[in-house]
Amino acid sequence: MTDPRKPLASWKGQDRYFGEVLSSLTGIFLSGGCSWNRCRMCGYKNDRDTCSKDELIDHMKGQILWMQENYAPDEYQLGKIFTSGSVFDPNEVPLEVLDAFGEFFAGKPLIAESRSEYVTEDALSRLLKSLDKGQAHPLTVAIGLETTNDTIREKSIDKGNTFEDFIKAAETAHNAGVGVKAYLMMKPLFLTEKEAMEDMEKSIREVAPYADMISMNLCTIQGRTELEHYWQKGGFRPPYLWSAVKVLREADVPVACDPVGGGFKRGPHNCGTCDKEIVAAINEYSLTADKSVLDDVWEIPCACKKEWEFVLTNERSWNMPLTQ
Amino acid sequence: MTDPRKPLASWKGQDRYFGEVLSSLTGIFLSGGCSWNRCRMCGYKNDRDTCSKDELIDHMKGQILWMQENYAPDEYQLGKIFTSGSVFDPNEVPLEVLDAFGEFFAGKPLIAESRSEYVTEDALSRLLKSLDKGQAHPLTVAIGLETTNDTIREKSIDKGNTFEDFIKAAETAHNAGVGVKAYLMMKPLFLTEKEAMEDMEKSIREVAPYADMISMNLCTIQGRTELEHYWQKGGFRPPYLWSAVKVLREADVPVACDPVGGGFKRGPHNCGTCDKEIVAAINEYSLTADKSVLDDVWEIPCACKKEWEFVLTNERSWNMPLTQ
Amino acid sequence: MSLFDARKRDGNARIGNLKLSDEESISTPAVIDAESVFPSLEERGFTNLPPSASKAEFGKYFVAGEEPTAVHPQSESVEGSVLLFSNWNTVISDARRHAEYMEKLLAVCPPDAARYAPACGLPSNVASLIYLGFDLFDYTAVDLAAVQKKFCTPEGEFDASYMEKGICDCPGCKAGDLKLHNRLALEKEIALARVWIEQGQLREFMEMRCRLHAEQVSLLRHVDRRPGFAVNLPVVRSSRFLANSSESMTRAEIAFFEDRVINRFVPGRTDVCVLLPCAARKPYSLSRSHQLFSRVVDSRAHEVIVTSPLGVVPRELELIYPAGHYDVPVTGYWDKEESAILVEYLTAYLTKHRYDRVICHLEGGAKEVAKTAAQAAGVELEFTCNDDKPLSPDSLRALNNALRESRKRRTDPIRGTLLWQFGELVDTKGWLTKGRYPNQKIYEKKTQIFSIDPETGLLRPTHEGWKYINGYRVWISDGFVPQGDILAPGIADCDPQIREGDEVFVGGEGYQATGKTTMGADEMLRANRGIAVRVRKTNRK
Amino acid sequence: MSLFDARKRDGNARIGNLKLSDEESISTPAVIDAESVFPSLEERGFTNLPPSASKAEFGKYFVAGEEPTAVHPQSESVEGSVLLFSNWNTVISDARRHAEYMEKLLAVCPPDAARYAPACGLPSNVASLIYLGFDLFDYTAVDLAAVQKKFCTPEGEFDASYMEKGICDCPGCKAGDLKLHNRLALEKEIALARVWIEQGQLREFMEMRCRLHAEQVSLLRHVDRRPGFAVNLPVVRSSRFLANSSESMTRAEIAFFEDRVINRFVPGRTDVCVLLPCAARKPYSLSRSHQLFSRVVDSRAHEVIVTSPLGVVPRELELIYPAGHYDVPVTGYWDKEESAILVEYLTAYLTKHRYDRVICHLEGGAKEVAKTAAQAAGVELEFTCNDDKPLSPDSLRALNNALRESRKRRTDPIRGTLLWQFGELVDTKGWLTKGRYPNQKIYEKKTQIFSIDPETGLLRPTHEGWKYINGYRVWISDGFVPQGDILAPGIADCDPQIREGDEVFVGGEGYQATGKTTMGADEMLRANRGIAVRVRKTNRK
Repeated sequence: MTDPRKPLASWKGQDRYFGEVLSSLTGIFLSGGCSWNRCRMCGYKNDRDTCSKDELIDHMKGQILWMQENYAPDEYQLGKIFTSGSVFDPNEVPLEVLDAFGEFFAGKPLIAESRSEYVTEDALSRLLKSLDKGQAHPLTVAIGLETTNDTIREKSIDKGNTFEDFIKAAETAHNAGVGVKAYLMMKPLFLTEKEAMEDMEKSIREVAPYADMISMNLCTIQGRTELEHYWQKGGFRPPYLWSAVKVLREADVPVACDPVGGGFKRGPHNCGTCDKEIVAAINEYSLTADKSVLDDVWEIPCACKKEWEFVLTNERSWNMPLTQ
Repeated sequence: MTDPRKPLASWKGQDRYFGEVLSSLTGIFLSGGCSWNRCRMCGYKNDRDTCSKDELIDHMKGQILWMQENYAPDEYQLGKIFTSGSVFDPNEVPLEVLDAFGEFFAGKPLIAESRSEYVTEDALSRLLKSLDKGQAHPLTVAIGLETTNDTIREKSIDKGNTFEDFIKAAETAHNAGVGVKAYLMMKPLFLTEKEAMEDMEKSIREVAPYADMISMNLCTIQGRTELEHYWQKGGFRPPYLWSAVKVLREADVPVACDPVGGGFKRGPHNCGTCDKEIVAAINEYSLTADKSVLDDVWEIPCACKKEWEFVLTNERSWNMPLTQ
Repeated sequence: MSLFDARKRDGNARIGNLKLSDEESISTPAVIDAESVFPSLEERGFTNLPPSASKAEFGKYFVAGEEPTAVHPQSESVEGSVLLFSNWNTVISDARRHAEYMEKLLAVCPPDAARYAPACGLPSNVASLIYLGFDLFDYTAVDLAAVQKKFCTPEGEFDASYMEKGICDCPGCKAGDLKLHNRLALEKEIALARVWIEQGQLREFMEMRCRLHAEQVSLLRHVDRRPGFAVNLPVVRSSRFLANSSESMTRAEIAFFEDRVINRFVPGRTDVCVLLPCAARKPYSLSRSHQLFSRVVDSRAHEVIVTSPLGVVPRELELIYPAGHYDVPVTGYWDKEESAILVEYLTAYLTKHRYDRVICHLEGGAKEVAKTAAQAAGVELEFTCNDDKPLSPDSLRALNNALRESRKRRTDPIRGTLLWQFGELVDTKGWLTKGRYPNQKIYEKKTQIFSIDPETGLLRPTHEGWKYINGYRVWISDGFVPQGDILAPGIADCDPQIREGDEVFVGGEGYQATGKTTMGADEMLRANRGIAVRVRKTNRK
Repeated sequence: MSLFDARKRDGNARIGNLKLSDEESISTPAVIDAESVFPSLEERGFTNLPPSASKAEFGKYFVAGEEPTAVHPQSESVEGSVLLFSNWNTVISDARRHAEYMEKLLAVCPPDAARYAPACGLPSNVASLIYLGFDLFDYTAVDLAAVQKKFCTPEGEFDASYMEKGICDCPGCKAGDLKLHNRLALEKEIALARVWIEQGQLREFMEMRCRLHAEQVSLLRHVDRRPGFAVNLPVVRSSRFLANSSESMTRAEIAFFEDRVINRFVPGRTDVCVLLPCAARKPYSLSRSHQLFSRVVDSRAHEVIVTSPLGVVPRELELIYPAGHYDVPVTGYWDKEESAILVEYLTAYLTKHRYDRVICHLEGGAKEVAKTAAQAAGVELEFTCNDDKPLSPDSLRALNNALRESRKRRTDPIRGTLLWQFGELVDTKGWLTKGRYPNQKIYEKKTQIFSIDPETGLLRPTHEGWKYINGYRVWISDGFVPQGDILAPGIADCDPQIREGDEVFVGGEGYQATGKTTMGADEMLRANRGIAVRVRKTNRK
């Protein structure tokens, strides 16, 4: 049993934020749990603190306290909070806790994740109240749009909301002086490599006008998910790193990407030989937005590139995945 | 148990005798048994009447009586007697019996089979005494020379005598006014098809000066013989009928041949398709010495002729037999 | 719209004809370029639904499409002439699931539809896919292998460098063209599998081909345990039955034969039975040993042969496939699994058919099997072969002695075969058998009523012979007048127990015919194309 | 005079080099034109003596000749570099005789002589002949087949019309030249068999190839029953062991492995043993299930895996061939013959190694095997898997509870492997194992004494490590100073238990080396050619 007064995970790192590279502190907090909780690839379904509201407030404040005790304010310039759900869902994260988050990160820019339906004027202003000490871009809301294609989002992810919902939430945020970061997902279930890649290209183009930052997630297989079930039966292959590189290189806007699990069979991977080098390049590009590092790895003469090209050309809805 | 007072077999037929076609009566008589009794392909090893001499005389005379009772003298012009050994071996065929044979066939020409060592002046004159009533060629002794090659005869047949023995016996016979019929054997054990065929060609050439008639036996597999043992283990194949036809066609003298078991797997055979026709032609040629019947079957367009040619070209002492 | 019909079957495998247009036909099994043959496939984007998807997902997201019609393990009714087994390439490595899905789908797919396995076919697995019932393949898997620098052979996928090892001399290898080699290797393997279908021995080929791939061995074993795969087996064959592996024991043909020996066949006498060993030569009675046995038994007992892998073969049925056709490696050792299966058959036989006396003239493994089975069946055996040499003078003498008091009564293969083949107990008294065994004709007085098919052992009834048989009827639709053979669409109804290869009587308005089926009852009723009965003799009224 | 030496062995099969002259060599297995290669063959007319000839006939008429030297089943001593197995074409259809003759002759033939089977080689049988130990073939049988209008393939001989069926696209088929096709088919099959020798998997190939020919299946079974054929097997291999047929159970490799598990190996503790199921992943301990088991057992018992087809694998030996290499089709069913063989191994193991307690954490077939074996060995089992799910929380809890009072004691694979590999019981206290499993090195204080060969599971002793081992010595002839690898003619003596693949210590005058053998003791002592030991490290004194 995990300690409910300790965050699920936390780490320090670097992030690109409105064009600047900042040192960051990321916290993954155990909350009341995502209200939707149906996404096919989501592995956080069981990460929910099923207790009374008072206890939840107590637990979550405990987690914030733990963060305060373990990280000094001068160690980082940017805060990032995730609850595996929506920071702005008051059932998941009681308002008292939202206030505590604001107080913890007060004066620093903060990125907070939420489903679009919880991005309301009230919720944003509540957090800004404690957080905003006049710093630039005090708050950015990170929304898992996944794709701009509603049909794909429904079938492949079962996300339960629309691109229109996202656009509305972005408007709300921008109106409140809050930034918008869009999370897109490369290759959810039921898509060929090419369908997935083209969907991502289109999504980046379509979301760019509404988002201050775009982050591309490469689908990975988390334990005890529907995705894992299909994957175990051979029905899914995570995206090739080649696809990720291609999308990033050809995107008209800078897109961040952290290839979690990159090079492992459960994560985005190529053949095993060239993976490490490509993952490093993607990470570097995410921070620097310097495409030359992508151009370099694009030319790696790895044999698996031919396999990837074959898959792009030949994979169909009815014969996929062609590789594992 | 066979009745010792009845010949083992008897039949009427036609035979070529000194250039003339005669109706014949053949008798196979149970005798005291071949004194040699070692030939590898001989199936008569167990056909021996193991009793006292007096009983033997009684039994054999009984067989002659049986013949007299079953065949009228005007039914045949030529007699042929075989004992699966030597008619002139007094231990096998007591002199009293020899006399009875002479009396039975008196006035008709007779062919009697014997190993060469028993072809003595005494024996021949004893038989002639009762047999010779002034008829032409009253007696011909049939000797199983098998081959003129002593080495082959020793290894492949284990016959226990030599070509020189045969020549001496033939001289003895001719000196006594007795004809000589040489039995040759095509393809005894341990010979390739080609070795066997060439041995036969040479034997015919070499024996011709000493023999009035030549008969070619095609090796067949008789029960409970050494030959059968080897055959059952794949070590022997009876000669092809093609080989027989070739030898007969190319011989400079007429050679008789009765392809016993022809077309069966234990006898001389080709592929099963062309066998019947060839056996008939050989039989006809044996009687008529008319080579045109052989020329006709030689041209049968049977696919197995190519197989036979292949065997002639490729069969060796160390890879034989190539076919079954 | 394309049309498919099967021209030759071997279990679930077929040689078929896929008519794409008036001009173009493909003889299957074959490789197709699916998207050029079926352009509508290009409109199937975003339709992926993995075979493991649940009923609910299937209901929501499955798209069957027009041609080819996609099928999914959740499919409950399927129509169309060409069936796309979507994403089957993700199923084939899991033998258990593969067998389970396939059994289910074979039952719901129209029999006159070609089954297409996309991106599956490799030289190393295509024989097993054909055996399972697939007709169409594509180059995707071999082309992918070429891209991955894999050299494909029937034995497996190897490093591309194996092209230099002299194991292939195809035009691809000559040109150093891996992709061409891989494609040709696939085509050749399909052609080879086709040859084995023609021979009626695809099973034998499969029992060989599977050996280097655990999942194929596993597949074979799973298939043998699922009755759905046996539905389309012919009643008999004329080919040899090669029992060269332990899996030969579990062939459905054996269970089918024995089921009828136990449940349809009834011995003509129950006073005394003698259990005899088998012979390499088939039918047994042409062997030297059985001629000896029969001479000694001299019609004084019912002769029953105990043999591996068949179990029990009453003398009357020795000609019927696979009794008259099997060939088995002889080592003198009957293994424990083998013995256990045979014990089951013999126990069932002795339990069902109670003899007053059962004489065991067996040795070795067969004797052990008989002992165990007799005990299980509660039968006491009398032993006449005590030196383990059934042909020894001692053994034959003992057998003769044991039958001293037994009365003679000729075994009647016709009666036995009528039981086995038609489940019909007929009084054959006065019938005459003419001709040299096994090429025989059966007469009642001067009327020929049956002939024996020496290749399969079945009886071929004449019109007169059919009077003795109740079932095995095929009924032509009213108003349909067959010209020559009977086509499936013209059939109104038929006896459901009819299998491919059965002798049947065809009846209809003003029409009667005798013939032999080329498909089973299920296919006759469901298929809209193809010859169902090859007519031998017609009787127009 | 030609010279032959084997370059790579797979049991009795070899890839060899036949040096005909300074200019010409043939890599075997190969087809030769015997009479052009060995002109003296033309002088062997009238020398036929069938293989079934008696000792007396053999004494009188056998002609060995010069080169190739003829051999006969009656031969008792044989010399020469090329051996002519005269008239072997008449033997190969009789599996029993074939195995009997071959076993006898392999023992008397010089190991460094090529074995020529005249007029035998067909695409359908040549793999089995190579498996049996033949190196040289000729075109006689395929040419004869061509004359007989037979189309030769690895699957058998078919009617010439099969050339039109698209199953081959060789230059012979393209040209309609049956003879050329048949010759090429033979050459390709030999090349393919060679590939499987290179892979160390000719057995696997043979288990496949035999399936369409009863006499080859029979041969395989007879060979497995004759110990002479196992003499030349390597001690271990690095290849996978594919257990895809019932005959895999009787491979000599399994009996060899188990013999050492039972008779050389000694468990490090005898208080408590837990019998565990196997895992598909090898070595087992890398599998998820075994990581769970080991976590629960927590060094409180000796872990012993019960598995098919191996029988018993103590945890310490899980890396050793074939324990770390086998792959088996899983259906969940253990057949009766299989089970009986496994029961024998487990019974012997439990009888030889008496534990105070034996916990059975098995299900299904393995559990049944354990029950039967325990009863036979007089051992009482404790059952901890009562839901037939060894990984269920209940079962794991029961297992944990059963070990509650047991003391922890680490299993020592080094000690176990030293026993299995060298029959040497060594006190390993204080030894250190470094590196990530299975790529490990073993140190005594700071001195490396062994490394593990992760491909075979064997220990590779350093010079220092050899101090712990008494046997497995190879002695160089006096005055012979090896340059690089050790050649057979330079060997004066060696430990007779040495097999191909064994780690050995080479000693001689002023010479010491560690290395791995490429031939067994018998061949080392008898061969006059070829590398016997690949030297790893030399220590010149």
